[in-house]
Amino acid sequence: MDPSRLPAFLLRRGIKAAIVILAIIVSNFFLIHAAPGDPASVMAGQSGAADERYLAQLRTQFGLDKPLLEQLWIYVRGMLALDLGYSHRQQMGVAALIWQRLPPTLLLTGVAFALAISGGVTLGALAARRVGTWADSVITVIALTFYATPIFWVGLMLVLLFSVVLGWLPSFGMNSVGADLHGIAAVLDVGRHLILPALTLGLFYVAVYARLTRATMLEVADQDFVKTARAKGVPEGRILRRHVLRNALLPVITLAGIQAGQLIGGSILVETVFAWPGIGRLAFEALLARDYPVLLGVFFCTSAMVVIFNLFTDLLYAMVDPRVEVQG
Amino acid sequence: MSILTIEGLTVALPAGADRPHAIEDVSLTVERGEILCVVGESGSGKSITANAVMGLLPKSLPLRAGRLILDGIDLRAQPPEAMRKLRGSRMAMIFQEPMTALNPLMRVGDQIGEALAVHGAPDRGRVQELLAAVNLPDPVSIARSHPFRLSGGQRQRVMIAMALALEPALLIADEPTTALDVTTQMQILRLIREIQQRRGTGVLFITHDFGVVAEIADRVAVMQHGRIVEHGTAREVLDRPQHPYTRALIRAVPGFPKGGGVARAQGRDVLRVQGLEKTYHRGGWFSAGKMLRAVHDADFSLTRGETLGLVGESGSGKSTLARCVVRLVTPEKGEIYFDGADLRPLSRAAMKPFRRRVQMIFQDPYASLNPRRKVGEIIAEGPITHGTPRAEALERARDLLAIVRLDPGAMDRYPHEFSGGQRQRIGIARALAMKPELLIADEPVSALDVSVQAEVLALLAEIREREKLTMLFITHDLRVAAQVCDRIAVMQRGAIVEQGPVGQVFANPAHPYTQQLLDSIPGRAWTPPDLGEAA
Amino acid sequence: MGVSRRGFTAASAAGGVLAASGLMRVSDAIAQGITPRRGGTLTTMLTPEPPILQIGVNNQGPTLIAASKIFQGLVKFSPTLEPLPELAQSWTISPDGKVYTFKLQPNVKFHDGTPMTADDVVFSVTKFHFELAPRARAIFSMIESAAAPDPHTVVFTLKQAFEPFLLMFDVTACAIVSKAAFDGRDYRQAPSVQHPIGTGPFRFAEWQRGNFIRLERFADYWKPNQPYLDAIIFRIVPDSQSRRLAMETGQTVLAHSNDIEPFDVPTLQAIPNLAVETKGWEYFSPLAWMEINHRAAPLNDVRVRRAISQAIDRSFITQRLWFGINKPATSPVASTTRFHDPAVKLPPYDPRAAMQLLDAAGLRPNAQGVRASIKHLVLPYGEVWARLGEYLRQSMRAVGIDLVLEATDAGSWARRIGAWEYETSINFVYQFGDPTLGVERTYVSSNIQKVTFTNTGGYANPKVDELFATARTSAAPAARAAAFSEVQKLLVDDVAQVWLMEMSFPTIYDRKLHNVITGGTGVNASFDDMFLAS
Amino acid sequence: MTEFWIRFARNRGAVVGLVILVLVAAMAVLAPVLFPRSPWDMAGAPFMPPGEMGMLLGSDSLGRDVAAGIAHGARISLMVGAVSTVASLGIGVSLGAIAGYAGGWVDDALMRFTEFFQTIPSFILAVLLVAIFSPSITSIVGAIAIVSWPPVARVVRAEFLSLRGREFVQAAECLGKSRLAIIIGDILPNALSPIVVLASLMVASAILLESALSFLGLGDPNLMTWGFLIGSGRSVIRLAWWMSVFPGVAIFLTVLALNLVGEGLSDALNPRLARGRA
Repeated sequence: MDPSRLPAFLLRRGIKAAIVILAIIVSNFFLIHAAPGDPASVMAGQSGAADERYLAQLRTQFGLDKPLLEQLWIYVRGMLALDLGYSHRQQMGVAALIWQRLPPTLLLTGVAFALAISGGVTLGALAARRVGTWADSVITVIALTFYATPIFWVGLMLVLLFSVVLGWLPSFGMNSVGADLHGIAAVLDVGRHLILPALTLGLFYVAVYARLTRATMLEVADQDFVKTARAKGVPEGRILRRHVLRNALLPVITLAGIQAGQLIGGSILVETVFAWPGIGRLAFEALLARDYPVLLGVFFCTSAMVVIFNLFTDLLYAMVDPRVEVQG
Repeated sequence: MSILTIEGLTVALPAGADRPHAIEDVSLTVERGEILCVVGESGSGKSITANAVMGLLPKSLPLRAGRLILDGIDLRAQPPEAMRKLRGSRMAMIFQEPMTALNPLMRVGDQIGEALAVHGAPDRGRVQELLAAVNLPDPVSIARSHPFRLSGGQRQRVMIAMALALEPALLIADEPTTALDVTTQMQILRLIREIQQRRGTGVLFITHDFGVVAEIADRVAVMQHGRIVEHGTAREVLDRPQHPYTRALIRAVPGFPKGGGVARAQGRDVLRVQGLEKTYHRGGWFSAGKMLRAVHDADFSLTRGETLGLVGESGSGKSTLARCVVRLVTPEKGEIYFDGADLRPLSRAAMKPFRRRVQMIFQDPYASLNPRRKVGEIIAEGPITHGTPRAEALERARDLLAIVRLDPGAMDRYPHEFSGGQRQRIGIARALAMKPELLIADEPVSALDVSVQAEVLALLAEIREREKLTMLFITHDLRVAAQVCDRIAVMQRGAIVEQGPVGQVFANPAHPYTQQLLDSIPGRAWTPPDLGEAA
Repeated sequence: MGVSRRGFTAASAAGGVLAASGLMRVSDAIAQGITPRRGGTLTTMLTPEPPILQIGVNNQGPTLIAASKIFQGLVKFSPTLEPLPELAQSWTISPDGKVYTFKLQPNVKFHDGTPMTADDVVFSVTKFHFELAPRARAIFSMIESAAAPDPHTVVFTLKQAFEPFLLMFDVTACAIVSKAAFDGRDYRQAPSVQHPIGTGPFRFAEWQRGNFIRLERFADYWKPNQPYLDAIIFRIVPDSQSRRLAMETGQTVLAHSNDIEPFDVPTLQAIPNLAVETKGWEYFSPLAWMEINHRAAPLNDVRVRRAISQAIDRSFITQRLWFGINKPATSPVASTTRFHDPAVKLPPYDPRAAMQLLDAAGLRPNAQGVRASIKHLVLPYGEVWARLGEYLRQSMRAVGIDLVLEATDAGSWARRIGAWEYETSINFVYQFGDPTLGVERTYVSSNIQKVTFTNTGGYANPKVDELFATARTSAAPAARAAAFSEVQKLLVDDVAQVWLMEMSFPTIYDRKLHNVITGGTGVNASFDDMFLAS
Repeated sequence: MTEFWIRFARNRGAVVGLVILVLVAAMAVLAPVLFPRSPWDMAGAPFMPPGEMGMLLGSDSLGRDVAAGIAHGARISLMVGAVSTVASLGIGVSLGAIAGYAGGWVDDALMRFTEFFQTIPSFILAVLLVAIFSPSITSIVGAIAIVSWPPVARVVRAEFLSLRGREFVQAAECLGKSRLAIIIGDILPNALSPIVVLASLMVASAILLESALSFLGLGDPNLMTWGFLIGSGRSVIRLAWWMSVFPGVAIFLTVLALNLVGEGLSDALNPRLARGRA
């Protein structure tokens, strides 16, 4: 892509993304309010004692006594000013809540994603290079195994093995609280906690990418330009790297763009199993507590991230594949 | 000494193929500074011969016997790494499809540079030199371009530049011009000829087109079913073919019209197209679109019983024009009078009665038949849609199969069980089933081998005669147009630049573009000998 | 089955007289030859994560557990629910039972350094909790006047005698907050809601949501040399298996309340360095029952309710599902609650009798053996409750009732119970030590409200209403006991609810940890005397 | 058709997959015969290891037969997979077909709509939908269908876009066939192979999705599913490994089989390979 067209492209995409996200906000608003129960009744249910005055107080405080459309208008107006609202249940701004919980999720999904792509592409490339051999079969079987096993179950097995039996890694949490670690020690500490959840979340996608890479590499290997390279005497290894793999990565990038966003949704399970203080659990707990502003905020946030990921992939794709005219 | 000697080469086919060997006992020599054309129809084994030389045969096609000597080196004795070093440096190859033969993600300069680099040759401006040597304008910016920015002809030049990078002794060209337009083809042929003469390279040139053979070959080898059936100098083989297969192939090459020729039929217009315009826009809601004027200034008319040939290169708009007439494409402007009624503004429903009367034959025999339907249904489907009882339509389909000379047993078979020529006959039968008045044939023979092409053209001529059909015949092949059409309309960039009776247009082209097209017909200087009717 | 390592000294005198200080229990430990050690961090858990830590604004279980280290009440309770001094040094009750005079501890400071005075107590009782907490509101509305004659004396005058009044003054019911932090503001949105300020031994330090809450030692705590611990960390671990692993691997040293699923308790109990305790829930005494909506046929027929009750094998539930942590219920009043009448018994488990009752009620089995179909809203509070739903379905099926389970999440459950949109469900309700405080609300017709934890089942019996009213207004414990005995009999006859079990929760801790359960509110204590032996 | 089977049978993995799938289906069909009692029945003592008290795969925390649960669970799990796939195919194929065939603004609008659904992380949306409509088999199947259709729509649209320009479709237009006849009679049959392959994978992921929802406590409490078994067994895995391992294996085998069959179908239906044989 011509770099000079980047600003215009970003603007166009920005406008489009804003429209999609606005639509998501509005429809989510109605969807969430369609859920039975409201934050007041949940709080009443949890506090062990309640009366009607208590409920009315809470509803007034939460703004739930206003007509639904007015609530929507208040919310959308806030969103336009980039105000994600306020969680009365937690007495905190939604933005602050999300800001606390987003980095762990990004760290987890980012590492899992990097693992999935690097591991998947490597395995897939190996399998494709040795297609039909035992190595190919082994990789295919491993990939299928990860693909077919429920993610929370994998997590449980990993914990059993590495935390309980071997005692190598912590079984939950993001860091050793209270150990008062600093600098490199703190980073290593988080790293140790990160291994199991990232592996659990990543393994499924390793399988996905391994299979995709293998298939596309085999397909690309059949194409004319590979024959051209061979005819001009390019060594096999170089053909694989420079000609086959690069072209085979295009569909991988496309899929990665779609999945990067979905990974955040998938992290709910992993965050639950590993007590990872991320946004997926925040959403799940907000859903159970009917904490509308938080839930909407998370939806907004994850949708925005999907949009950003898609944009990023499109740009990446355009960088790798010169044929692509990035479409606004 | 010969650059390349092939002796008794035999390549096996996998078990279950229709014959045991892809090629059998093939012996050839290519001398320094000469062009050897290997000619034959698809499946004759000519490409396998070329790939065997390069050592690029897939594992499923093992080399069983024979010797391959390149410039004194016994290729079969070379280990894979040595073969790799020979490829690109001592022998090089260019392929048929310039659109897919280059890595889409690499700049063309880098791809040529890679050919140099893997053989340890420094670049230092050599890439641009090579690009200049194949007559590409502005080598600097071409080198920086990705393949998709280049036209087919430019890409084929890049391929040639890449093949020539290390000045190989042998150049193998596998149908290098088949995918190109006629004017580009001529340029490439001349380029190969020129470079070969300048450098004394030996060229093994594979083609199916006797026109190309006549244009370029020093010597010719004819292949059929994996064997060489005839070889000799170009003059001998072209003018005095001995083997019945060679004779059949040459007989099938369409000749030029002998006389001036006049319009055959006179009567009222069946079709009159006026002021038609079709523009394609690209782009979405927010981006500025691109515009392509596919058709404009393309008025013509067709008289009853007449055949009008619409000729031009790819992208000239001839197919779009034809599709406008059958309303597969909706033009923005103009009138399409069919039998006095303007078809352009008609709704889908209002168009339906006219569908019976105007039918189309498509180019690609593989893509034009629904692979999931039986042949009988494909043919009967049109009449059934228009209310003919099913049994009656199927009965008529059976008759039509006989008319297009296919076995009635074909009714219950699927298209993929038929060869390209047979499929094209099915396509013709499907069009005829509607008893159309106007038949639009869009490059109906361009995907077929030359012998099959001749048969299909003969069939079309016969049917046209019998059913008194009016026909709009679209082709890029001027030889074919000359054989089939009464009048010719030449299209360029969406406009008809010249039209008139065939003889007149061929003999006295009025427009420079027409002249250019005529000049580009390969082997124009060669008139196929009169070999009489087939035995 | 809970193994109590050591007994408690019944140190407290009868209500209304000065009692020994909290130091008693430390000396208790010393008596065992273990000297309290200063230092160390308690790493425990909190499930689920509370939304905020300000008692009053939020009164969920986890909030109370974490905030009871930050805040304190005027009193705390012994295991037998006798009030013991906390912020109140002593108290007296006038003979007519209407005037309560509290003498406050001197030198108590809030975490912001300001002293706690009688004004703060009056504010907390008559303004803060009265405004925010429905439970406090119901009781404190009986206060006619509240006065602070000097900074260390508070006098409450009631409109009428109210015998269980003192039960409303522990930290979970009426934590003392700083007047300065709240007065004149919207209590729910005051800055100190996010950063709670109390008088407890630990002050709020850090909260990484979804990860942990950290409390640190309050240096100016009013008890000298206490607390012993440097800090308390509550880790948020949403998955029960991870919590169990955390205990097994020593990543946490204390688990309580819902942290550990009942079926994991036997395994943990087998680990030598872990102790399991089921005491410490006497004040709350949650009683679980199958919540019956009396408006839905055929549940409006007492024979059907009794049949349901007799079709359930309560010992199966307590043994197989709760592994002996809970006890079968015998009465609407838990055996740990005051005025429990041991003479009252539920009809025994007898499916055959249940079927006869159903026959008598006119519910005959159809071709599939089904007499009636009843919906059951499963309590969405974790695995074991789902199992309970499944068990109930099978038990009911055995007597010909088709119990159709309805799954729901916590939000929907609360709404549907509150809106009476259910036929049966499961509920468990705290009793707060006295039937007037925690039992009456479920059965009196005046409390039929569209709010959870009221009489949502719609049970109404004028006799019951009357007896509860008598017990509420009577100042004499004996008179109250009589009324409550009568009520228990009536409720059991009517099968007002299908009581299932008296609940407790396992407290599991590393044996290094001392003074874990010391009173009737268990882990809701201030932990000022807890220490980690080296 | 026989040719198709020959091509399919050439893929050994696909045949194995098909055999597993047939066995699982047989188990589902025969469940009431094999285990006549309700899978919820407390048939024996709780936490019995496999083989004891006549329970092949052991018993669970309430003494229910795990083997009976797996057999009866197969019915529901396969049904959830199949029904939700059919439903999402219904949505995806119709929208994709309309978008791909009509092109222009219709395509644009429908694709924006699809994008909208793809922008919300699908698992979160599924959880939300199930919670809102309260967990029941209908809401679970519906939620799975709603989050699964966008890829179908995209694939179908892409197929339609490419097939729409094919000459046999143009020929059908020239014959005057109606739009619906062309979409259903000409284009759809040729777009079928990627749809079939996708469908086999969607059944697999629907089974996994249901188990994940069950894991979060959002399953239908009245229906025995594999997800329920794992969800309930997961928490006691160290007490009774058989409770979650066997249903886990059942899911694994079924999903694996579906994948293998999908791959076999993809090979056998691949038009390139098919044409190569002509």
